[in-house]
Amino acid sequence: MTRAKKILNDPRRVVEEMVEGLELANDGRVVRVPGHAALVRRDIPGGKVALLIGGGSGHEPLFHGFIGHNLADGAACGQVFAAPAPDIIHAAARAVHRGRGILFLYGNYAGDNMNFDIAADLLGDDGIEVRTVRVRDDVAAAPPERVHDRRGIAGDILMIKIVGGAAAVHESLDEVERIARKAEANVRTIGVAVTAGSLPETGRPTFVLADDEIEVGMGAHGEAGVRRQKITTADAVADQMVGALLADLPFARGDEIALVINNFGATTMMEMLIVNRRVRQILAGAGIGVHRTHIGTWLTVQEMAGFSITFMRLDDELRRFLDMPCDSFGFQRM
Amino acid sequence: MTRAKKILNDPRRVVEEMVEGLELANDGRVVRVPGHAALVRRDIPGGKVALLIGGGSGHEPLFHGFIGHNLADGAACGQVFAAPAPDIIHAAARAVHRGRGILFLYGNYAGDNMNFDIAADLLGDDGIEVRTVRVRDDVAAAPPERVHDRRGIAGDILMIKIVGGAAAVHESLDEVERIARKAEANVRTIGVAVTAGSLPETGRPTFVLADDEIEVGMGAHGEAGVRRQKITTADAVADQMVGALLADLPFARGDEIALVINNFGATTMMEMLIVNRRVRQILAGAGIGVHRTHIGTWLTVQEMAGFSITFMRLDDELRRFLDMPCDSFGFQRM
Amino acid sequence: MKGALDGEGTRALLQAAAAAILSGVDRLTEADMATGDGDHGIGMRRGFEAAVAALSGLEAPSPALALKAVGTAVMASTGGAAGAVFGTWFRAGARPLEGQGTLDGAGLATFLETGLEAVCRRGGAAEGQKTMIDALAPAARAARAAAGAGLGPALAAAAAAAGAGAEATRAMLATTGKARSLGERSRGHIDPGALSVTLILGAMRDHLGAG
Amino acid sequence: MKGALDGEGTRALLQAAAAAILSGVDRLTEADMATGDGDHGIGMRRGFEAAVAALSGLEAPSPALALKAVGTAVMASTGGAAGAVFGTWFRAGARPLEGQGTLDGAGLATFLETGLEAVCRRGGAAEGQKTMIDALAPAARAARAAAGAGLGPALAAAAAAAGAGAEATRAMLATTGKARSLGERSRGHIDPGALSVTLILGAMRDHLGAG
Ligand SMILES: Nc1ncnc2c1ncn2[C@@H]1O[C@H](COP(=O)(O)OP(=O)(O)O)[C@@H](O)[C@H]1O
Ligand SMILES: Nc1ncnc2c1ncn2[C@@H]1O[C@H](COP(=O)(O)OP(=O)(O)O)[C@@H](O)[C@H]1O
Ligand SMILES: [Mg+2]
Ligand SMILES: [Mg+2]
Ligand SMILES: [Mg+2]
Ligand SMILES: [Mg+2]
Repeated sequence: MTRAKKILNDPRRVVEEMVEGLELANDGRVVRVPGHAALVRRDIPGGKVALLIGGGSGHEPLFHGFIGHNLADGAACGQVFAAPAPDIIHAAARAVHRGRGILFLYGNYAGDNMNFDIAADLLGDDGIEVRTVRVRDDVAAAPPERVHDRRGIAGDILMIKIVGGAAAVHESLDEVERIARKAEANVRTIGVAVTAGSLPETGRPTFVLADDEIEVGMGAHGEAGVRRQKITTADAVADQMVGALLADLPFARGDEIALVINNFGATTMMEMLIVNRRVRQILAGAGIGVHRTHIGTWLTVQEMAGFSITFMRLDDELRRFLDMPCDSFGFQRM
Repeated sequence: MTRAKKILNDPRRVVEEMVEGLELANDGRVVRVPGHAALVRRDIPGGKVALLIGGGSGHEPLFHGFIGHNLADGAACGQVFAAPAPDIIHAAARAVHRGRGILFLYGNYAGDNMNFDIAADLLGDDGIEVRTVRVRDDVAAAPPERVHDRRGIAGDILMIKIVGGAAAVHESLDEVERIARKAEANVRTIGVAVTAGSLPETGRPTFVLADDEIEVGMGAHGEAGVRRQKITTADAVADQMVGALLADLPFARGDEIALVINNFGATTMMEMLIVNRRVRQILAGAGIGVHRTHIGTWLTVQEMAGFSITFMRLDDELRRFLDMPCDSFGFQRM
Repeated sequence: MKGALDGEGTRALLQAAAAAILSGVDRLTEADMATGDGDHGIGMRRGFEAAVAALSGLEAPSPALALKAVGTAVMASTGGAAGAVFGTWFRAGARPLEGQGTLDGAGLATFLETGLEAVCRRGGAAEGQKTMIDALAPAARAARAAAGAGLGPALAAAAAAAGAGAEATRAMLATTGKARSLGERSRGHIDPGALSVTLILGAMRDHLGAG
Repeated sequence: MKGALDGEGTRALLQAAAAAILSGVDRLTEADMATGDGDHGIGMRRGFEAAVAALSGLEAPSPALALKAVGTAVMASTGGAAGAVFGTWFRAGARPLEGQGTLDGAGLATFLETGLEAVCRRGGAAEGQKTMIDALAPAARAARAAAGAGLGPALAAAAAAAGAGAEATRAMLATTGKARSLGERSRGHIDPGALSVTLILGAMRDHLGAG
């Protein structure tokens, strides 16, 4: 088996070197927690409710590129596709805490859940209050009645944006948690994979698809989706994906949404724009308005080709936080 | 030969459908020039010096994703890897003109030069003043004494940012042109390709590299670079690329630069961050400061894996325009 | 076969277990590629390399201290589900043995039972969900049943039960972790975490048999 | 062979040229893949499909109008270097023929010479730089030399000279356009634009010979 072709140094040190490179890429706005694969804002205001995010590495710029003004205060970085260990989370949490408690916001995976929960226990021992909101936006992972079995994927992008805004404005952890839960209840994503990504350390693809196959519902680590099928047109793929999203919440005529089309890695922007054309035709037909569109590369699965479509139903409160300016390495808004 | 695996509709209509999808993705801030593959800002202020950019499609989000506040006023979109025809440029130029003349800013390619020049002639007949600045940042394309033979690559990103700012602030075409020429004289880029991209219409890769080969100096359409060599470590590749950049201007101890690491398509952010780590070690050793770092996906070559490194030497004036907030589909700053 | 081990013996036993994980990395990778995200092998390598380092840094450890050192190292260095699960097993399992100078059959059974219970509490999973619990739970039961015969027989029984339990995960449908969403496609493949349990207990048994 | 063509005849001649480009797309793609960015074939297809449409929309065209229609369509629909270059050739080349009812040998020579001059002015390139100029320039000279013998002989001479000129680009080093940066590696491959000139003039010759 041939290794994936990548420009790396030591494949076993990718996360360490990536974190170094990412700290430097922040031009001083973000610093590393000494001794840990964790990054935090340099200028967290006193008395702020802290927002801590994190998860496995390999999805760059998520999560650790989303630290900054009106976004997250810090992030704990795991190894590639592996939740961060409790002591990384614990150290990051202590570094971002400003006396008003911490919201943990991350994707719903067994590994993340357990490691963040262990860290929360440790912080409880330290007398620091922690609340946890898990993003469970992947409609392909489980039916709606088993939402606790759903994975967190590109919904993270809008969640960090909104909760980052809420945590910048509200001084109560209760309020920030309430807003996070509302946003989470209104966000839905579905992905499609075209070709596989690989783990830098093994160089091996995370799954194998035939040349004429795609997988609809693919997760963010190469986990299987709802079905493997023949590749078809952009319009047909968009129809299928949007159909699954609309039916799930369900979204209804008169709703206004935020739309994200997220590149899992190697898909061209041209393909995503062509998909967007169709998505908008369907939404217009369904009487659903789009408040904001984001199309780009945020939650990656290494060099996997594929993309996901995210809808979040908005109300005035969510719209307010979505529209706030923000700044970070991986996500900006004027 | 197998076709590249992409999610498309009609491969011959990719640009048309992409432009439709891109207009929609701008959520009303950008509109299409009726009948043309050209997009312009909806809210161009009266009396503003107009900035028109453009070039072949297939590099999304460049160029046509860089239209917005403090960036370009409009863009003419060619077919994939082909300069836009004169009448597209002409129509876009007429749509952005606000009585103070137009700066054409684009990459230095025979096709772009000729088509934009023909359009400039047509605009001259219309009594509209046009100035032209061609980006020639690719140090791999020709030696410094043949700068007119150099291609424009990721230097475009910083150029549009700076000239967009200048055109928002200055009311004289002379001034905007002067600033553009200064920025252009101070920007240098070098790219490396790891795997090829393909043309959507033919489905064929634009070049062929062996599994263990990379091409240093690769251009933005698969044009050959300075040399084809065995793949090596991220540090060694960074050393080679940064060495070529530093020697070219040359950059000197005490300089301050803007740094861009641009993903040509399918390279992982993790690889670019690891490269950034090394770039910063070298710059620190050379006594060169970094004012701002941008690492992301802006000038793509379809699904080509590879990246480029851009340095722009700054002075107070360039720094001012670089730091201005901006908003567009493909590039934002708070 | 030995009936009990002192602290030094427990350290050696754990070094053998770590060695088995380190030489089983590729098998674990294969298993996780089939049902998960392919990183179980490299994750366990990180954890058990750290465990080896931690073990060799201990001075005159008790069995509980050696077991806890492994758990702490695995918890801190593995990451992912495995780090939490295997770290919890060893750390929680070591706790009731504190103050005991030797690890005997009953001690092993307690270590497995207490660790199992903590793992189930931490991750909310139970037997039958195609996780390492499906190897650990039968191992704990078998160890308790054979506890009176001493550490050697208890380990032999536990290792055999773990192997059978891991084998049985092939037929199961994953309902937790990254394999969950595979649904029917997860059938036919062994759970990588269950395989790790088997490697660990099998290596301990072999070490004791050889020692 | 005919000594001259009226407007209808010129239209048919140009339709034959367009057909040659449309059936040569793959060869042009191959050529541009070897030295450029691989899009010359699909670009010329866009341009000459538009030219066919424009030609069929003309009512009772003069030769100049038919040539200009091709140039305008190619200029508007091809894009890239080829759109500017081939559009300029046909548009500029048509201008001195305005008002003439027929296209004869001298007219062909004028069309080629004037077009060539405009292309050189527009793109700043000259013979020897491995572009379509290396086919067009010898074609123009050959057409002028054979002009007195009528359109047929002039076209035959031009097509032969274009073919030889295109062949000669193999040995050249590209110093302009996307092939430029290939340096030494551009040697050995025919310039795609020069190949297009050959296809166009060759098809015109064959059309006249057959007609
Ligand atoms: N809730 C859980 N309880 C017990 N074991 C679990 C649980 N979730 C996952 N596991 C175990 O973890 C293993 C996967 O570990 P690993 O691949 O290292 O982590 P990740 O799933 O985060 O990639 C599974 O094979 C399973 O045995
Ligand atoms: N300055 C120039 N003068 C004349 N012909 C040129 C010039 N630059 C390029 N060409 C011609 O254009 C051809 C390339 O056309 P095409 O591939 O369609 O455009 P692009 O180079 O923009 O991809 C070259 O083979 C060459 O013959
Ligand atoms: Mg994992
Ligand atoms: Mg081209
Ligand atoms: Mg795994
Ligand atoms: Mg070309």
